[in-house]
Amino acid sequence: MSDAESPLDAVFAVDARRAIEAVIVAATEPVEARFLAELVELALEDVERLCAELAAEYEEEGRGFMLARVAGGYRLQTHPDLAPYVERFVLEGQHVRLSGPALETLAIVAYKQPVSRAQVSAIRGVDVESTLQTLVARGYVDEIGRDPGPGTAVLYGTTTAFLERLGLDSLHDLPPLGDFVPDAGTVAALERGLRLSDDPMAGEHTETVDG
Amino acid sequence: MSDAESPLDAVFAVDARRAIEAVIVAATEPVEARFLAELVELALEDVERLCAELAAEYEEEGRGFMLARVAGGYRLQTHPDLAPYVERFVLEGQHVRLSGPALETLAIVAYKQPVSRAQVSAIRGVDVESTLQTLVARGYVDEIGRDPGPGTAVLYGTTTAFLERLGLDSLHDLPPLGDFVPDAGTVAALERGLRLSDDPMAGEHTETVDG
Amino acid sequence: MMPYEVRTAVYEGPFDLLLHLILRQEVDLFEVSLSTIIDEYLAELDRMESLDLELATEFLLIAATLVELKARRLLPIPEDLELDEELLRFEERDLLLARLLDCKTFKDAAAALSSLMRVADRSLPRVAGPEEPFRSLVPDPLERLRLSRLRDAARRMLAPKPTPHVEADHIAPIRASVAEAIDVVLDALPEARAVSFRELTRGAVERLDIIVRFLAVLELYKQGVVDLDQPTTFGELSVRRLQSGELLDAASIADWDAPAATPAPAAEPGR
Repeated sequence: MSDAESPLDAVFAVDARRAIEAVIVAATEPVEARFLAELVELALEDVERLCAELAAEYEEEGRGFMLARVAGGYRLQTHPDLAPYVERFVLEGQHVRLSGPALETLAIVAYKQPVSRAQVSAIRGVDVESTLQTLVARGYVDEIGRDPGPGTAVLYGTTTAFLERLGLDSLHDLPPLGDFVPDAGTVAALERGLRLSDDPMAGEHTETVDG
Repeated sequence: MSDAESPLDAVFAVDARRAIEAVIVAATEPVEARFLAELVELALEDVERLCAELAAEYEEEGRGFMLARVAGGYRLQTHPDLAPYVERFVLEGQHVRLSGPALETLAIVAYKQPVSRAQVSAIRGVDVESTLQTLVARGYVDEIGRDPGPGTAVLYGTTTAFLERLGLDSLHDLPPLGDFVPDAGTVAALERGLRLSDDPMAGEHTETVDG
Repeated sequence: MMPYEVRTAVYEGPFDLLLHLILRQEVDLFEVSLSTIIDEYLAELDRMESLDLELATEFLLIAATLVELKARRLLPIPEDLELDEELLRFEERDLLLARLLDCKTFKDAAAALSSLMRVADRSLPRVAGPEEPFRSLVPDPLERLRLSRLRDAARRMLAPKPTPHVEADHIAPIRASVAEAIDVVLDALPEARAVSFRELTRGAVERLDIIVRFLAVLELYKQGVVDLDQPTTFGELSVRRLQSGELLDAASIADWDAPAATPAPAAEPGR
């Protein structure tokens, strides 16, 4: 029995190793061994052994990255030897402009707060969930309340950090939008016109903003 | 002299390879070869060779990740084989499928850029304003200039995000539009469909269209 | 967006494929009832909770093309066409052909883009970014953000959007009236002798006039004022007067010239 199982096990192990590598490359947070075990359908200790093997391989091959065990999970990170390169890259090489979608979403939240995700999505014309999450993660935007209406949607607004980084004392210091900006009623009608077919609550949210 | 340099070169190369690996692990978007070259103080072609070597190594070793050349830069990404394992890491909204009209509009912009909304509308046969806005909101299309002629229409083109979404290095990697132009047989069938073929001149016209 | 599906006696499936099949002559346009398709579509529009503009415009475009194709095939080809007119026919045909070819080219290109996306979807890029302590070194994009850029983005997003509308440039405006054509036809029809349709349209310069006169003849036939005879397909159509035509149903004629009743979609675009 065990003879027959060995080659199969080996095949599984190769696949599992590759799957673990892929998942760790894709993950933005340390991945728990338990989660990996579930994913590749192996015992916890097998996964831990595979991860230890991978970490040793990277070190032996002199890779510029390493598999580190942090905060109860595994993550891929840069090798400490190369800190000077990474530091320079981070300071100079990364684009520091907000992406178009992020800027637009931030602008809507800044000028229309408190505002629900559905309302921002309606104005942008696409679902803004991941963009909003990025802005929350950056600390520019936060949940500032709940819609009192049905559905009690989370309402978002900008943070103190947002004001500080822009060098503003308060939201009143945001540059005025100008005359053409439609009143709340028009915006609401516009949002209704923009079809929120995936969000049956959209109509209600809109009305809450009117009131 | 050259004897003395060789081992040093080798050391540099090892360091450069490791530095490239570290930077690519730390990056959140494709890293341009030009920037890598500056960072590791090597010529562009050396960096490109090193990256090609790394990519080949990962493939040979059967790693779960790969070094891909996308949108004019290098990025670490999961191996397509392992899609079933990494699917649950896909951020919501990231892989939203585009509607048929949106895809067709995107194709027209991709192949005809820089192109005005009116030109895209003329090809699609319907007004593409809302479709274009959706593509702009998704970040695949952007205003890239103004028509110098009268009216100074906004001209649209595809973005880096478009290339990243398609996994292409540059627009040159798009399949040539000529591949999709209907062949003579289809043209003839269409003409028959338009039923002027019993006209004596129909034959000549077929040739005109082909030519 | 779900493609709109049609059901007819000879074809069942996505509407845009119908056009494709007709052009490839796998479905005979004569066998397809356009009015049935359009009636069903209008009913479908009523059922829809909100008007899907993209769907509506796609439908209009294809429906207009089908009507154009069917009209072309129904019209007899005159033998004594002026050269100018014949060239014009080719020019129009080539324009339509070019439009269809463009449509097909970019439909196929879109399919290729879509499959590239599907392939790319199988790989996930690394987006985790640098770990601590490098993470805190990443410059904050807000610190370099000019307030005017934020304001401009808000202006762009919050400015009133132009009212969406359906482009109908490709549909010829109706410049001729069936009611007037009925008068012309009745004037031209003697009491007893049958007259060919060709004769009835002798004075007509534009094709639209011919079409409208054809519709007028159909209306007169419906009301029992004339009788029609066409021994062979595309053969000579003869029109014979049965009665004076003084008791015409005016409402039925007015239907032809009234602006098409627009379906009332639930979602009125905001103004």
